[in-house]
Amino acid sequence: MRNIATLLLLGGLSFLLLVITGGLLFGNPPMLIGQGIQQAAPTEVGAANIVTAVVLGYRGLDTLGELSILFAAATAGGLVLGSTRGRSGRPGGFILRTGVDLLFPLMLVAGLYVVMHGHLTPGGGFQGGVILAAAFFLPLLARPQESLDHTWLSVIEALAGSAFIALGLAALFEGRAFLTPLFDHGVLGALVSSGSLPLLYLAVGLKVGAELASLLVRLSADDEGAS
Amino acid sequence: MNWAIGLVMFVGAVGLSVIGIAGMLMSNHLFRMVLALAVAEAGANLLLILAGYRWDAAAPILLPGHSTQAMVDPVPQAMVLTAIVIGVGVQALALSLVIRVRQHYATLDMRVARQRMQDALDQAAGVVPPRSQEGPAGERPLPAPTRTIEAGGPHD
Amino acid sequence: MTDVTLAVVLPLLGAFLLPLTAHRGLHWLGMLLGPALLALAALLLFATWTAFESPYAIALGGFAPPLGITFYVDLLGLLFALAVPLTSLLLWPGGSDEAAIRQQSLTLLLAAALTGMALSGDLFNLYVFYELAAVASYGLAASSATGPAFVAAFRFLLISALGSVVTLLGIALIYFKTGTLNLAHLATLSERLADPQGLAAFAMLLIGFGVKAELFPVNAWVPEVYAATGKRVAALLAGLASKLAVLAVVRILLLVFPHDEARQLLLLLGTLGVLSGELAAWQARDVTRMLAWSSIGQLGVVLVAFSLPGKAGLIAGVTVAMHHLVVKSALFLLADRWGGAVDRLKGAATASPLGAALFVLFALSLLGLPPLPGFWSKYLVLSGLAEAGSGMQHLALGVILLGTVIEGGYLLRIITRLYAAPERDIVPPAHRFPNLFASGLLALLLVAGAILIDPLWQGLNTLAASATDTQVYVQTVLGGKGITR
Amino acid sequence: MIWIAVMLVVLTLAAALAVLLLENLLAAVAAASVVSLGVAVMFVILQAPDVAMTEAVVGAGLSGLILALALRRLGQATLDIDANEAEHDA
Repeated sequence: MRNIATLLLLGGLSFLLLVITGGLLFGNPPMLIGQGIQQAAPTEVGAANIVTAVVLGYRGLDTLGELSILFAAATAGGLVLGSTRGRSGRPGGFILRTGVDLLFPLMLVAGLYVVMHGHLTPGGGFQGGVILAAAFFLPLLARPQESLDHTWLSVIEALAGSAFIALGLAALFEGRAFLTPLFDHGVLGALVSSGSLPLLYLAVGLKVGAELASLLVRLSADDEGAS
Repeated sequence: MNWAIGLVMFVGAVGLSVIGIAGMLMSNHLFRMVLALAVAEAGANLLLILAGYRWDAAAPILLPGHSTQAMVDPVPQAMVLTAIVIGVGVQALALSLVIRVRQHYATLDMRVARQRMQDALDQAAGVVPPRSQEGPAGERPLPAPTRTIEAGGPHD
Repeated sequence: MTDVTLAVVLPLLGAFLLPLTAHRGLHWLGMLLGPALLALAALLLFATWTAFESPYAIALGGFAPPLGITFYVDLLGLLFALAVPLTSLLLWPGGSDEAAIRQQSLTLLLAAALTGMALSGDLFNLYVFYELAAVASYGLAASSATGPAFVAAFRFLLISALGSVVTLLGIALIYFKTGTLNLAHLATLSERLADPQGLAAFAMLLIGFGVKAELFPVNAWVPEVYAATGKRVAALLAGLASKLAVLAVVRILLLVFPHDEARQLLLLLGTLGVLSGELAAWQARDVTRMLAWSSIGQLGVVLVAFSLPGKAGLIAGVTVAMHHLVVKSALFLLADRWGGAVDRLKGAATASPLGAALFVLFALSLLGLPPLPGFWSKYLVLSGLAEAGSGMQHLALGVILLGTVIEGGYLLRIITRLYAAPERDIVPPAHRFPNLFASGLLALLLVAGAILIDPLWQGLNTLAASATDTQVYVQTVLGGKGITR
Repeated sequence: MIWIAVMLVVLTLAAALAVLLLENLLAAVAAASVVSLGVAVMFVILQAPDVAMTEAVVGAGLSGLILALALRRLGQATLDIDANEAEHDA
């Protein structure tokens, strides 16, 4: 009975959605703002990766909102799960520990590389931030007794987020709108180019990394005695 | 042929959204609801990307040399980047709540958890739960839990 | 330095920095930081309000409007934006331990997000701010850390997340058809959305934004969350957050979907909300859930009011929304100690005469007793419905009148218990001073509204005149006029 | 090329159904990761390399890790089907 109901719901919903979306312009979108951004972005922002120009330039406020959402989720997660106590479990074997030790600097470099090249190639603060979080979290899986210093994580969290806002406010103090990109654009495609965008992505990467690392640590912690 | 690829992906996007939404509506298992949410989000993200897809265009990255080539719309891509990261944050928070619900009510069944919540709220408010009545209007009427409820209190 | 973006950014900055004060003996700074920033934001918005001449747009990041995100500053947005820091200050959660600091962080994030929703002129930016407000409210809903709070918060999260997915699908649909996200730009393209697909997109956005606006089919979380969490949080969500969600819906309705079908849909859902909310409130037997269901009914009235076309509808809607903000926040504050069964309230008036008197005042205004602002707000809605005059509107009118009768029934039930003789000398607890003080302030505001009815009417007229004029909005944002920087 | 797309979509939809229907929760988490990976490949085909990278790193990697950690804390991270409780309606 239940399965029939499920099937009916599935069929009805897909029929509805297909009818609603049928006859849309496929593969040939209107691109009213997309077209404008593509033409203006190289001169206005100077990032070779136009998605980055949109994420940090044209829609920079969305990115700030997104960082705030991650922060809100981590804060709420802290409120729900409470402070972490400790982690139990046997330490990993020799191979696991050595492997993780070798992997750690590699992942750190890879994460920072992805963050710093976000304005040139695919990648950027979010992807790099996730890699950074994983880099700091993996050693904890190998050595459950050790713990990540929460004070440091929260300091990085707070300062990286504030740095993003401070870069936006700096433009405001110069008499321009909030989050206007600063500095010269430089040469399109060069590492040091597109003004303050790499700095913004660095702030995003650190914030995302710290936020996700603290979320992971909290989820992997043991229960401090069921309440 | 690229045009047809978009159409196939479109079917995939609608299918994923529908499977995810239906899963969230039909399942009573807390953890599976979170999983279904992830599937539904993937479908919505795919549809959003399709909204900016041009079948004759390249990725929106300027390469030195060929700068005149047509590119797909970068705006939906930026929106989906945002949506993906929001999704993972919400997912982590949802799982924290699932862990706590499990600790407090020793169940992962939404109907059982909800019944116990209602009982606890009624008790705290000092009203005897009206057993005979259905849920108030605007709510899904919930069938009585078929599973025997083990004694209350934390499980672990 | 009186840029209104600061009213969004400063609370965000405060929320990021607040956890740092948990360490190294900075408690005094932590206690001050949040209220100070909220007060600063309120001052800033108030200064903008007093210096306001004509609507203007702010191109964030300095990118010309249809391409970048814009903030649109008009009286409607400023009024709702100003309500955010003031109400958050009034309902500020005190304390300086770790959990309290987290709760304050979330309150600041909620305030920033709601202010952003009041000012934003971009569809996806609205969604991002809405989502921020939603995530902050999940945390606040779970903040009392009890079993019921966790279940209620989880259900709230699931319903809201489902709404978010549907909203994303709706945004994708709109982007398919128009290729833009700027509300002013969408307003110029609104004929493209005047078909069944467009209506479906509107319905999808309505389901998404409606979760926090306590819209009819997606409001099952309301009574549970309000009953399971602290009453200050309930006041914040029912009083403030729901209004900003309504404002987002109204902006989208006015600019992007100025079609009759969209209005009819809103009217239908609002009417169903009134009916279901008031009936469920009648059945509720404890004060908190009674207030929660009644809040669903009230928000139904708000949506019905906003579904009326033209200036009259906007004036009625703003009046009902603001009245409900004041009254429901105050009632939830008073329910902090009186949230239990109605029958337990016998003799409460002797224990807390001032609290009981305030409760009666707010209840009477909610009902719509003539000299109080509640009367005028309800009168505006009803006369607007009578004038608009089609069958649906007359039905809504009947339902709202019926709802008022039911409302009178259950509110009177509480009031008679308040003034009844205490049973067996069990006297209900008196109120905590901060709650009494805050609801006293709100009562003063209500009485001032009753006295200053004439200047308020004038102000509302100018506000509505500019808010309903889509041409002004489009010209301001896209015409290059009045854009700062 | 078109057949690759069709197979990709079929695989992803099958994995999505598996997320809902698999009794074992850890297997369901794995299926969710497969959905993410499939969607990531679709993003590559749709000329969205940035999004594809994010979906692969976040959706398939991080999200899977978070789900597995939560499952461990819920005490269900096992491939033993008997260990699952409250699954009477799947």
